Amino acid sequence: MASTAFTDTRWIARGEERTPLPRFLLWLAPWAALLAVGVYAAGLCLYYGLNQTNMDNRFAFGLWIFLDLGIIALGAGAFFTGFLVYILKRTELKSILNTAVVVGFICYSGAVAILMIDVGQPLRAWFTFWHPNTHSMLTEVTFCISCYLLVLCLEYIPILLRNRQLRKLPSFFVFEHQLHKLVPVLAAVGTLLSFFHQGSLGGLYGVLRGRPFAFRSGFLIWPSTFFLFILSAIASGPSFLMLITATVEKVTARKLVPPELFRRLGFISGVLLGIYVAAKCVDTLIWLNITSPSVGFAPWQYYMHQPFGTPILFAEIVVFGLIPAFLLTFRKTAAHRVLLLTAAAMACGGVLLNRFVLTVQTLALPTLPFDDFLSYTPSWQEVASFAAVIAYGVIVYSLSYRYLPLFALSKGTDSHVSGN
Amino acid sequence: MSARYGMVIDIDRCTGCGSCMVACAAENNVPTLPKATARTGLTPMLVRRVSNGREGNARRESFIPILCMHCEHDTPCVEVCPQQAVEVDKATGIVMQMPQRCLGCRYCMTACPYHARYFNWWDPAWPAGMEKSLNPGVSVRMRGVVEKCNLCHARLHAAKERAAAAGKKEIDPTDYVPACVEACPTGAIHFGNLADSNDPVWQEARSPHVFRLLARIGTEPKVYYKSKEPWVRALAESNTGNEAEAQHG
Amino acid sequence: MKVTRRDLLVWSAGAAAGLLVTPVPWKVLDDVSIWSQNWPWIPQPARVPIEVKQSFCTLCPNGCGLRVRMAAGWPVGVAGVTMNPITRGALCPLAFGAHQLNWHPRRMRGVRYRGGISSWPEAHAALTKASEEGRTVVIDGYPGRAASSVLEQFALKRGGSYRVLFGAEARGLRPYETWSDVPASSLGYDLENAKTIVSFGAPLLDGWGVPGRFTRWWAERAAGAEDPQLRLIQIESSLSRTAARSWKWISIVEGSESTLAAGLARVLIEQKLVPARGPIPAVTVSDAAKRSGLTTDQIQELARTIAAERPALAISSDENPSIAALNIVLGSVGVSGGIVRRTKNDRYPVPAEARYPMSRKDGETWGTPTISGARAVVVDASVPWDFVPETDAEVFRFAAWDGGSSKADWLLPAPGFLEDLTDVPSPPSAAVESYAVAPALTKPTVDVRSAAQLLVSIDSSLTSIDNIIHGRCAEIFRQRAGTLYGREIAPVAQIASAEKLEEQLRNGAVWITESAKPAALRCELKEWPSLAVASQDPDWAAAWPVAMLPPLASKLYSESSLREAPARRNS
Amino acid sequence: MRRHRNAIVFAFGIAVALFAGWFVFPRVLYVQKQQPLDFLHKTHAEKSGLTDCGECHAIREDGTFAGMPAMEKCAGCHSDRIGDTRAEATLVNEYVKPGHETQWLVYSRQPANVWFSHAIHVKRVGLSCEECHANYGGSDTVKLYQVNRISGYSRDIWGHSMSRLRRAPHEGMKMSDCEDCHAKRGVEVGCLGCHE
Repeated sequence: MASTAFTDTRWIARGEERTPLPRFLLWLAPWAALLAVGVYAAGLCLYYGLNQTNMDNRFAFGLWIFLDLGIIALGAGAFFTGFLVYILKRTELKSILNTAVVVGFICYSGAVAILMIDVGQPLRAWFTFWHPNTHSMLTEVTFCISCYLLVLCLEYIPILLRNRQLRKLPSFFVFEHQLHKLVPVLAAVGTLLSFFHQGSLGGLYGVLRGRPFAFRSGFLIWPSTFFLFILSAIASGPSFLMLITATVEKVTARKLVPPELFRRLGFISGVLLGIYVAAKCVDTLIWLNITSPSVGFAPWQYYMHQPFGTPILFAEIVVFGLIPAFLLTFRKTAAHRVLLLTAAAMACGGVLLNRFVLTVQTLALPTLPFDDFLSYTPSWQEVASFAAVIAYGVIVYSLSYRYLPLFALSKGTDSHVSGN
Repeated sequence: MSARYGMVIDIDRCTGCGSCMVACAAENNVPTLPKATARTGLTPMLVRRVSNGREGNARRESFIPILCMHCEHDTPCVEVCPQQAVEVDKATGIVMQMPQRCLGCRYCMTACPYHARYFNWWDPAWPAGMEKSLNPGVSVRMRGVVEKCNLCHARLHAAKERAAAAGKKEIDPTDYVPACVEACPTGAIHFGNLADSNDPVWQEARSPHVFRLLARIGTEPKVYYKSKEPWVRALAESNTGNEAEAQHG
Repeated sequence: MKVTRRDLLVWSAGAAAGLLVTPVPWKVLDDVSIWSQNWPWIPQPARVPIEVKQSFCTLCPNGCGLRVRMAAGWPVGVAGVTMNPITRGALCPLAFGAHQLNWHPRRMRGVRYRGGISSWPEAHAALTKASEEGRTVVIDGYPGRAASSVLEQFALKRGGSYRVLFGAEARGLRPYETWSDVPASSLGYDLENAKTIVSFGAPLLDGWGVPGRFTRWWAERAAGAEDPQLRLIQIESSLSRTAARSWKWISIVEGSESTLAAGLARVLIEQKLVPARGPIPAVTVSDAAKRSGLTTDQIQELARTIAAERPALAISSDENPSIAALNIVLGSVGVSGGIVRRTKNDRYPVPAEARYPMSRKDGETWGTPTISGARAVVVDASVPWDFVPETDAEVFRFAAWDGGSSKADWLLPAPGFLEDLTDVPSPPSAAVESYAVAPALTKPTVDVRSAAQLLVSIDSSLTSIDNIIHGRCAEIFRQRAGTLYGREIAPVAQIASAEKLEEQLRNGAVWITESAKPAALRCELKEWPSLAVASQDPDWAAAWPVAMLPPLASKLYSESSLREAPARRNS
Repeated sequence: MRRHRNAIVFAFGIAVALFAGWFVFPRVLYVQKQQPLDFLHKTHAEKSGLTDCGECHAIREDGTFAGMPAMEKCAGCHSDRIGDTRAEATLVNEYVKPGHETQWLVYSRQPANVWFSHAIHVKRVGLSCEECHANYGGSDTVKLYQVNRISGYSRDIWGHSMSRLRRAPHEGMKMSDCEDCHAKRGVEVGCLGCHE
């Protein structure tokens, strides 16, 4: 009896080897502690209000919005992989699909949780659904993210139900089986929703007429950032999946996916990143030469405040854009695992940098001629809540990896994924 | 029927005394507690100090009262609010902020180039007993919502009600004057109906030396400024702030 | 039949599904949102009708007319009175939040004796005993009121003395008192008729004199104009708010005002820019230049500018004989647009028992006066909190707000804003005589007595404030001069009875005399006065005798960089 | 039985939820409160001829609505006991003689953030009181006052019907009710037209 108390082998998929439970718990402990601190910090923010943060009237958006934009961009791998597998029938990517869903679920649920702390009146957040302002990008974001999170839940449930113990329940088994038939539909719905909210998140800033640094002209009601965000998200998504998988392989010291899958992901990421960089260059040129001067803002003034000088633009486009795009696309560099992963990390970094610039620099720059350039440092509550999302992600992923057949396909033990 | 309320503020007359700020806060039940900073306070009316950037005797300074500009066209905050807590009132042109609808996402604050929107970072509070001094016409906002100048809407309510009681359809224009306008000791703030060509403010908005802040963004603010001093106009129209060393206000 | 875990799960699923078609989730969602809009811990204003009443602000000696919005007997809003010819509807920024002062956390809530809790009967007994045992000195910060009269009567009856502490505007008039024998309290600045005003650091646009008077005048005549009808020249070391908005700002070395004034006088006389009057200062232009940091050319240019448009009136920020002497050189004393005598009486035009000003003893400074040989010192609430006399006597300090540590033995809670009846004599800087009565509009939030009330209760032979006001109203009626600005404007001569006049005055009307006769002031100055001056209080709110700023004012000043809230008065 | 066991248990769950949601929940959500006095509108209309609502619920000169009449108004007739009911004794002994105001529980009390002008609706537009308040002025019973535990609102704001589907035309004073009437009459007011 005592020996079974400290083991969980009957929950672990047959034929899988996992580290002993105590060691696993030891691995979880620091993350759980971090999560607890974060939950406490979030509780402070909910109980006492947002005075617990260092945001202010000028810096009304802070670390959290950056985090939301960042992890939602990185979580784009989930819908994009589904899109590639089910719509474009790139079946070679199937083995990464489950990981993609879990990562997507983590990113989106984390983002929604942070959003709920970030708003001043979470109890009234549902008003957006009841009294929506259809012109607002944020309405679009809220609707799409909520719906897509629901889709991700539905996609996650079948994976969850494939747990060894849960499978024993016949009704769950049937449920899972039925749900599985839905997965391609879900993937299609998810793709549609994701295209919209990734775009709307970009539009969020692109429509800000009053912030010439962020404001972009565009196509119909959508500013150019709408399309750039979609592009950059789907470009970095596969890279992020690659990074996650590589990290898991490193930590578990196992080969989980065939190496050619990495090159495949890298190639997709690289090509899309290349397209993104090209589009971003065109957009930047139009913005600097037409959009911004037309409202009386000379381009150079955006870059006169340190540390937001032109190097940051250079870094965004060249260092974290063009270079990883080349490294990921070319067969020679992509064949080199370290180079490939470095490039993937740079691609993800580039997207994060882009989101950072759009959220933070936009607010830091003056708009009125007698404004100051402002800086802001997040409070510990903000940082802790931020860290809690990461801890939450690690915990959910670790649990999923341990108890669910995330990479089962590579071993050929699963027959449900393609829905037959 | 449809009015377009707006202001012309004579910057040359502003001595930066802050009467408008205090009167505005008192009228609108801005809490006295807790103490905030220049970046977290509630100042629907905020007088900012600007200079021509020179030193010594050549230095000139002016004061620019900043409040909600009540943008008429493409109003940045109205477009972005996800749940219709902001709207441009059809009958008055006032950009209305509804704290009870607001969920506190602060998107409108990032959208407003004038920084005229303020977030209630704290629960509103007063020292014991001071709640008796609250203006009965204005409800107190809760923590976690955005607020801004609603052009002393309680005064418009009272004027409407007085008009209705007297059997009149339209309010008496002299009956509706926002607190800041009333408080200004130099009479620098002129308030009126910009849609009425008989209104002195209509005339004034078309007089020389009048300008609007960030006019080129195209939001058609209904708050106009006036200054005979060329450096003030140059500063306001520069958009860059490089010609003048700006002072944060 | 055994209930299994599975049954429970299925049942719960059914219940959850069923609950969705009941009001429970939706109504709770709605109600919780409504709750968040009406949090019970957030105070909301009372649902009561608003009444508008008139009174006067008595927080400083400028006595601005107030239109007070009242709800349920409490003031809920303050605005100016447009009918008031002195303020013309303007107020200082502090007035707009003054109605919240009565609940200020630092409101004096009870009688305190040497740090311990005491009571009114004990204070009454102690003052009675002390005033019987020896001399009683009474210090007043707002002379000319009916209450001042009570304070003086008491002091004189007990063989003590009555002393007055003046504000900066009145102190600036003291040199003329010395040279003309007309009391400073009868003098005023005829700003309205001046064409050039040379301010030596006086915060003319920032809380100097009656707030509405000069700022309105300046806004109409000067603001923003290239060649204004009123030229405001600000001579000040830093770019104050007045300097920022002045026609010309002359930046000088701090403390060189009196030397510069003498230098300017020298240029005016030597270059014959003005007819020769008064003595020639010993200071040369180069002395003045060296001291002030200006060039001799600049000083000469400045002198020419000042002399170009006259009357030109020099105003000091405090008592400064050299600047007063400059006015004599400029011919700006006893003329329209200069320093004028607002009343021909050296006493209050209506029966005023108080003889003031009290003379300052030689060597005594305003910051730390010494009072020796007294048994008790009564300090009225109108005296600024930081005015602390150096004395062995038992000090009875009245105040509505606690300004921090105090050396007074007794701290006695005085009525706060609009909490007691008082009258409003002419403001210290006014060019014309005025009189008004400020009715109490609200009941005190704590158990308070004013100094005059306590003294009347000790000595019942003193005339009460109410009776003095009654007498003063009757006297104004008897003289049949001046105009009453109430609901309508009426010359006193047209008012039917003294009762009618008094009734109007007690409901917020203000009485104003005809403009002053300037010729009634003649100053004789043999030699240029000393250049030494009393140290100046750089605090812009120094004229504010109240220990506390209104909560909204101090809060808003700290939330904007508009102006620093004075640290020691920060609540 | 065994075959349908799941379905039965599921249906049982639904039934319990429905019962709890529709019958128990309203009783838990609302607290009943007693009015301080048993005031009967009908009696007053009949005996004293007070038929115009505005006699007691007046609109003041500045247009504000006085709401409940002050005790002074009651004392006009009830300076001494008129009848011998308990309520009459309470009125005279506890309110009229000591000069205390009655703390009526107002069925149609809107929260602090609502600005409603009786002057505009009654004087300018000419709506009758019954339009919103039903014929409460003719009632001969004291209506039960119920307060929502969560929101603190009177139940009459939501209306008596929990579903809000089959409620009387005058029932309900939620924002949507105001909006419906405004829409019906083509009245367009912004948010701050009715909020403060």
